[in-house]
Amino acid sequence: MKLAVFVHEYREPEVLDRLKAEKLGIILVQNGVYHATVKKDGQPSPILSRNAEFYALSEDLATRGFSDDKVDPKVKVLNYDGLVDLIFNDYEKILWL
Amino acid sequence: MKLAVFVHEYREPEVLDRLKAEKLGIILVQNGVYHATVKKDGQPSPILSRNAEFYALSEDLATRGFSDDKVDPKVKVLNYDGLVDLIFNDYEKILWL
Amino acid sequence: MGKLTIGCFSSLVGSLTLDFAVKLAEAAIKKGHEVDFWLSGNATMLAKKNQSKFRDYSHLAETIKELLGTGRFQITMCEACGKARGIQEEDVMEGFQIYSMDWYLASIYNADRLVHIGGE
Amino acid sequence: MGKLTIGCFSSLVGSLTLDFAVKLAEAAIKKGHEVDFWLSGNATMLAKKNQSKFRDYSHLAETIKELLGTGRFQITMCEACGKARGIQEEDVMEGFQIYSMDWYLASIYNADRLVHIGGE
Amino acid sequence: MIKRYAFVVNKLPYKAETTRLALTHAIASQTAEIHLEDGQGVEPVIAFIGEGVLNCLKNQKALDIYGVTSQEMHLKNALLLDLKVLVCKEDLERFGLSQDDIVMDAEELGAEVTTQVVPFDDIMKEIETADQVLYF
Amino acid sequence: MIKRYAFVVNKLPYKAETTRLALTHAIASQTAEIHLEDGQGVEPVIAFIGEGVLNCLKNQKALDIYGVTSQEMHLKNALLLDLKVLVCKEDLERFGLSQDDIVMDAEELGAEVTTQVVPFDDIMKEIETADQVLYF
Repeated sequence: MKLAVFVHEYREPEVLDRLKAEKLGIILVQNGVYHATVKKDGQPSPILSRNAEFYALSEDLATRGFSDDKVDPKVKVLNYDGLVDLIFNDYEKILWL
Repeated sequence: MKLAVFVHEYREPEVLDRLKAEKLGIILVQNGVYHATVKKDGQPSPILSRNAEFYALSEDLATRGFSDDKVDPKVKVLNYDGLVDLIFNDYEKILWL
Repeated sequence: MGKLTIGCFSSLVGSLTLDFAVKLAEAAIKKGHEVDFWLSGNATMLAKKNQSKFRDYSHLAETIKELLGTGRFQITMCEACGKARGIQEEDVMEGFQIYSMDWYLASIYNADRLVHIGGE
Repeated sequence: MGKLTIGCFSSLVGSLTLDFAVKLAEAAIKKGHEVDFWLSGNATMLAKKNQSKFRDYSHLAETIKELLGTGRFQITMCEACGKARGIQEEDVMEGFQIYSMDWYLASIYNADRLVHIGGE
Repeated sequence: MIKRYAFVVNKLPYKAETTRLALTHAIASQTAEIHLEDGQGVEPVIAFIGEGVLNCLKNQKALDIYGVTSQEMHLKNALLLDLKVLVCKEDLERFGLSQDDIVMDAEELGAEVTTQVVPFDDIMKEIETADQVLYF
Repeated sequence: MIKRYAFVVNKLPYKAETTRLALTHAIASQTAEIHLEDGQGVEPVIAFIGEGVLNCLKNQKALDIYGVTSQEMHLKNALLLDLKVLVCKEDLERFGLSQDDIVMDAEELGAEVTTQVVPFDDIMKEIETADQVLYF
């Protein structure tokens, strides 16, 4: 299963420990984009150490004051347009966690 | 300052570590009542080890399926009626965390 | 007897937060206190008239009506928050007041206790 | 080209979740896809007509109108969720459909992709 | 063709109405056919995981107190309609709960199916094989 | 008599509108007098703590993208109206942020006061001494 999950909060959903997928995408939107941009106590968000593809929504980054160069290099930045393609082409199932 | 805080979620508000009060009351309402009733991995909620007075709203306990005897002995059970008295008589400031 | 001001902000109708706030108001009124109730953000939905009563959804209109009948209860909707949601003057239940945010700040001025539910 | 169904549940108007869902729909429509949009819980507020446009509140009515104009966009409000909030038939913006929850389940049946926003 | 939808409930009850809507939508699968073509249908499976298992506790007094149908009542309704209801075993154990604490049947209403307490792996399989997944 | 209200913002912006309403309500203190008696007035202090400090970042494009006023704009408005704005020093540091990253002034609008970065203890003192506390 190619599974993409939306993370919309600046808190790691516990269920991520348990979801199994052949390909897992983590899409950071809304307050989820802080995972890609903010270090807490000097540490990047633990979510970024997971075995997954990471994406962050550029519109939600910009809304909160982050330019793309503030984004962790593990994370691919895409806009709504790119998000539609990602959903249709790269993943089969999508969960909003 | 006599400070009462409402905890309405089954998650400990970080700010509790920092609030200083001569008298601190923690009022468990809504999903906050799980702190008073549920053990996770065999452990009572860490919130109950704080130095504070604890209260839980009986109506919210009953709504979720808990009778009063399921409540941790540290926690005083009160109803809406008792809550009004508590607010007016025992505390000066009230925060909904 | 004292005055309690309750502010409900960005609350979910459909959550039990508005229910909590209304039940708290009810208990305070029964004890002889006076209650001011401020609706901001999504809590303004409480002001919408013609809410159907179904068992799967909470329904507070009748309780509010009773509380208004005591003469010791005022309920006010934030004008901008309501209008932004399409809750215009003609959409509002009888007995609700409509004011700007400063009404809430003024109500707090002489409130003995404030329960401010600033979001969830 | 495919069909995307978006379900928005118990979403906050006033949060940017409905805005997210509408922008996603807009981007999909621009690419030639077809979009079904289901409003349940508090998201039904999006259906309320006469929402005033203020800069301090998000305003989606005009975008929805444009999307409806493409003929590849359907938007449906959960009947019970709306009525419980006082959003009766006469309160609903033009172009919105009103159905029971089974409409959503049927829409999903042949959707190529589902973005179900089940709460926050 | 019958398509299978997995309704996965991970959130706590009552604070928001989202877990209630999970059950009412799952139950609405019974009438989805009116919008579908002949031979098409929908079969739901409801799975409670994480804190979501606390939706299944017995003796919920939501109707008496707040005037809203309890999750317990919705759950019994689902069983009455022969819906498949799964509860995660590991999560029940994590909260120190047993089958005695949760709604396992709706015999008093005449329901024939019962709640099934299963390992998370079984629920993961449902998520993988379902035609659509609705996560609450 | 002027009463002091502490508006304490602990939540992240945009997800819900609660932190926006904190600022618009604080600003509304300017007109509270119309509902009060002669000599009565309200003086707000706005304090950002915890994740709430992320409301204060510069370059927020909320208006361009989502058509809603940014928290940055509300903050500048507050400074323009001489409101006291405090940001918790420890929390800024915790997120690796400095004064360069946040809205410290609204000089371009003609504001004379600036944001003050202060230790949490100072904010706690405001909470203790304020006549009313509004926690968002």
